[in-house]
Amino acid sequence: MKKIVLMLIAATFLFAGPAVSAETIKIGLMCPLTGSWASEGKDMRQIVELLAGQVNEQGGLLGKEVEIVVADDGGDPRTAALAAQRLASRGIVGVIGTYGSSVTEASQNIYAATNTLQIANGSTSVRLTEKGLPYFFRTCPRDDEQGRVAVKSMLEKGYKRIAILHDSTTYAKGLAEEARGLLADEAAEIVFFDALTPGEQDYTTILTQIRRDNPDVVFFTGYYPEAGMLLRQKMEMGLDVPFIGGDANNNPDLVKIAGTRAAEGFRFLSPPVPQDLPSPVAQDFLAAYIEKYGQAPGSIWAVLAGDGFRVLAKAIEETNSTETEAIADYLKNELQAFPGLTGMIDFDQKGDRIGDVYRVYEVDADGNFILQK
Amino acid sequence: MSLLRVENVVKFFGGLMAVGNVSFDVPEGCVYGLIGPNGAGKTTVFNLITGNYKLNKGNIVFKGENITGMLTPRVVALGIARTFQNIRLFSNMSVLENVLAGYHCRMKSGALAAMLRLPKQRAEERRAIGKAIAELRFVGLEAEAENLARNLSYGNQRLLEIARALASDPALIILDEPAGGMNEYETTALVDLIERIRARGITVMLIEHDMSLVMRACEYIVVLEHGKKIAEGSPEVIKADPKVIEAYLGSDDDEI
Amino acid sequence: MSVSGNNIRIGLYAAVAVCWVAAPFFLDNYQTDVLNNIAIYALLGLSLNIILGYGGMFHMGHAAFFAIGAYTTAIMNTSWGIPVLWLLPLSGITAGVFALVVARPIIHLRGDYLLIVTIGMVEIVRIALVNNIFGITGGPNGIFGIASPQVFGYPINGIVHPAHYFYLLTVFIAFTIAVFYLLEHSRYGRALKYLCSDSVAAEGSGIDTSGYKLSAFVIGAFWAGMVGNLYAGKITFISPESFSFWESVVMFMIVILGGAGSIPGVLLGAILIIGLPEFFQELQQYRLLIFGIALVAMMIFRPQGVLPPKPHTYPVDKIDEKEVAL
Amino acid sequence: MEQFFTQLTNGLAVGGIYALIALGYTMVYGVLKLINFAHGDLFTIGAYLGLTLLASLGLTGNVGTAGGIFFLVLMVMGLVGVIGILLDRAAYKPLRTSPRLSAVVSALGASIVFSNTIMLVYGPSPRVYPQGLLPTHVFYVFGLPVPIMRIIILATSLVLMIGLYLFIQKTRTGTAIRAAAIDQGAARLMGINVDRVIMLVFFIGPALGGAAGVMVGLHYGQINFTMGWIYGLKAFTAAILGGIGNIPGAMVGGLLLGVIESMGAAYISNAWKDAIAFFVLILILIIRPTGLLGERVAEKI
Repeated sequence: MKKIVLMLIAATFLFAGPAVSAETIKIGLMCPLTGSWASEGKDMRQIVELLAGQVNEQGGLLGKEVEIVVADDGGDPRTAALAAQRLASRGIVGVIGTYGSSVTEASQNIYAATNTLQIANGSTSVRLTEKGLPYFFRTCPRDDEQGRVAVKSMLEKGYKRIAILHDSTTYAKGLAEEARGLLADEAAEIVFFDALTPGEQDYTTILTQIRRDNPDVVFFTGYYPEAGMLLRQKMEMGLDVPFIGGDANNNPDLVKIAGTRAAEGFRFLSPPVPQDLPSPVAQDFLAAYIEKYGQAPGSIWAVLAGDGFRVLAKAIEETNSTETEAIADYLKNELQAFPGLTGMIDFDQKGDRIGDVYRVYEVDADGNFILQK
Repeated sequence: MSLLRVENVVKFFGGLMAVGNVSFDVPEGCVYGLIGPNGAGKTTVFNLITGNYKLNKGNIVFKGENITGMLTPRVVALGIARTFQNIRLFSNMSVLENVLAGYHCRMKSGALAAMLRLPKQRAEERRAIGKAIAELRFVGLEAEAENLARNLSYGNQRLLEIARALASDPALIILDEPAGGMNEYETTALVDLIERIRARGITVMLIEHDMSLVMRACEYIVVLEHGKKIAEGSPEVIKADPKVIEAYLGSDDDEI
Repeated sequence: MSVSGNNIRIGLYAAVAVCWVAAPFFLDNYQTDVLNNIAIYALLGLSLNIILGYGGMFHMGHAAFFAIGAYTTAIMNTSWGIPVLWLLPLSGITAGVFALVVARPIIHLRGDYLLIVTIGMVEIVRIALVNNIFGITGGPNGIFGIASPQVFGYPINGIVHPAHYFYLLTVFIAFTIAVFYLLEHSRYGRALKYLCSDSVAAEGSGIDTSGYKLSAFVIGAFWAGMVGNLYAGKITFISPESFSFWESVVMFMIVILGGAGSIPGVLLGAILIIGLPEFFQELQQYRLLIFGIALVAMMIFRPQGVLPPKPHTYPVDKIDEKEVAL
Repeated sequence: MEQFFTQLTNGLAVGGIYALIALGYTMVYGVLKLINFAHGDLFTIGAYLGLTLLASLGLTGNVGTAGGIFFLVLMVMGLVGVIGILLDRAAYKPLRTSPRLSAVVSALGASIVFSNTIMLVYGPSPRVYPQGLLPTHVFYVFGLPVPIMRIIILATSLVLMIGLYLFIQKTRTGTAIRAAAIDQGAARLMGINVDRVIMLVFFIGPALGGAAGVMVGLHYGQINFTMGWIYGLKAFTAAILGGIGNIPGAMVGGLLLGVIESMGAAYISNAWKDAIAFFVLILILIIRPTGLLGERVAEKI
């Protein structure tokens, strides 16, 4: 037993020390490798490592090799806070990530306190950039913009009776409330507003209620696994109401879960996927990714992490510096119309991405996501 | 005046009547025996007195106070202590700690006093340990104080239960088959112990199958059969009572 | 255990304590923050140990009390600007009162039934927080912008200087260990152990078992509420996700793995359960797998917990012959 | 009214699955008094194994849909049963004489191992069963739509429950299991091979969980590596609600939990659904401390 105690003490001191090496440029990647969002984290890591590999093949950054330091945030705030402390003490230039607004929020304070640059990829909650943190950026758009696009798109279709369904997560409830707020001033009625419990299999209870309230459209702000189940069970129940989803539905697995027949006609909002961008950057990336991993990336959020890496690399090159201050300044003031994997990238003074990023997608009869013009 | 009065007590288990309309008085300062064949309801009567079971009808009066339906800890605090037919010790705790359990209800310090280690609490702890050692000495287990209860011999475990019961300074101690599992030598010592308990002014009630012990130790005996009282009186009277003899002959595993 | 064995044990504890106190000087912020997490969970484990370890009650909902303490602090601090450390007792009291109300009707449930009811309790609390009960919990967003605590006007910022927070937590741990040690070796602690060992015999010895069970719940909850206060002050941002059922499971594992009813055991349990997954960070997606295997292996290796409680010895020889009286 | 009956059938459908998982839970508990927190993950393993077998063996093509599914379920039950026995050997058997809660922690460790192994083997993304295997016919009972799959799931749960009940009550082996459940020491003295009984129980319980996994996969289509935790907790709740260790109790508890959930969601709030279910559970346990069908054992003093 004493041995165990001693081993533990030794182990405590053996955590890999903050070895700051001059040989490489370290970039942190904080992503969920375990827990419910492990699939997002896996894609994020694959994309960022692919891009880092490409940079290194071309001689690295500032003549040094790029090294990606990965920390698992487990998809929960407490683990994320530790992951952030871990990365912040590893001599990194900046950190990419992460997925999930509340997870990002738990890490924000730590990066701010340690003057670490953070480029989040899947954290769309409005308030993250409203705190005035100087070194926080995100490549994803914000929920208020998404809410605007969603409401506009529903009104354009002439829907009057609207059901809003979320899943009680920070992101989904935030988006649902954005949409509800925007709809309050419009000639439409919210006939249903409630939350499902994510992670379950059977949503017939909630669909039965939706049928009773007879909406023209259901706006589901949650994630794709639940959306897939909802679409499938909706069809099985013979409930014929169109669904529109938030940006967390942009994942090909949605169609697999729902089945093509049930998914057909489902519309969702999302930043454009690389497949839909004619730019050579996007096409080259797609080709390289498919060559290395055998399939297109599953999640747009992981691609946005790739964009986070690319703007960071660009900024390091352009400023010839690894100083947080200089890089942040460059990203806010000088970076213009950077050709990203998801379209042009510009940042405003808050660190938010500028421009109409959101597009409307619709699932066609073959299960493909078709960009709506 | 009687210390304990049991009046017309009835107890059902499901549809089965375990105790039917039993009454008796236990005078102060005596050794009082409760006997009867297996399944006669003796232990049930004990459990009713100590509040382990709720009775269906009747009254139990102790020191002039009606204790019917009172919760066990309050009954103990009023001065009735007991031992168990199947020994129930805190087996992973020391012998001393087992005895301290009995003195628990005579102590006052709560959680806060302990956390703050108030002088009063410390003094009380010392007093409690002193009391526990004294009780162990009384039953002859002082040398075992630091042992774990489960490491004691069967007979010593019975003695430890008695010490634990005595530590609560009872007016009435209820012993449920105290000689169970004891050898002849230990049984003789037990009779002596019971006498010394009574000499302390504590009334003793006991259930026992060992008739020689009952006849030696008890001054007054109540006999139960099928939950009903069939006889009571001094050992001589009981020995001569034909109903008692029949009850015991009727069942084949007990002797008188 | 012999006297020399005792001395070795005390020496070992002292050595570990010295290492613990000195550790931040040799560690970076991340490593210190791992220790802070261990400290928080050690405190939670110690508070759960009162209920689960001494009292033997199957309680798998301790995160509910932790959450109530943290939210009390967060709400009072962000709404009225009351300094975090002033809210320490209030956070404990809120959690304690909640425990008193909730535990009273369920306290008589046995074993597994109590287990599922406490699981239900922590889930109900989490769902209430998510649904922004009374409009004060911030829903799924939680509450952010909680101030760092101040000691004599000196701010203790758990994010910028994990080492500062480390010493705040260490002081609280030392206090907790001392107080709980005294509690364990008192009439009160014994009563809990009696009812854990054999509740019928405890009742028969005059111990009001349901009263003690209830008060154990209240004390454990009070302490967990205070830890919630320290947690909120450390992380400055709380959301319902931090208080899920899984957090209760983690606390439960700390107590049982370390050794139910043993203060050193619980402390070691916190080091193992919270420290090991961090130690396996390099293994990335394999880390929880390895952790799970380690957990099973440790239970098989030491079924009673890694450091089960030692029987307490009483100062029998220090009792004067005069005091030995019937 | 139509709404009410539709929600009732919704609840019964979910409850049927809870009941099936709860049967395995309660079976293991009955004999070993062990809360097998890894049971939910055995259910997940069943779902994933079912998918693998379905894809690799082309069962439904060779022997027709109904026969194929029947064989699939049998094979998965066998495999998960064996995994159950191995789990017992590795994680529980060494803890037989230890405090009960030690085994609970070991079970939690096993649960972590299982779910993370599934994640590493099958990847973290949800997986999907092939569609169109199952009949989608919908019956109309008094004008209310009742999909045939719901009837099949309920019927399967019921048949397995009755079968298990008869097996336990009427066969020699069942008697041995009951004896071991009451007193292992005494059962051993009566010449019952308790180790064999435990092995059998650890085969049947997980096998039932595995069967539930395949049924969930077939019916709902989507499976993921974390689903066992939620289902396991629900099944544990159901088993307690009915009185843990009691086979009809698991069935009643499962169905009732499903109905409580759907009624609570429908008539009070979806967002509060689980809280309502737990609240009702707590109320029931306050009134009946050993669950609905659990026996109150008066302690002999």
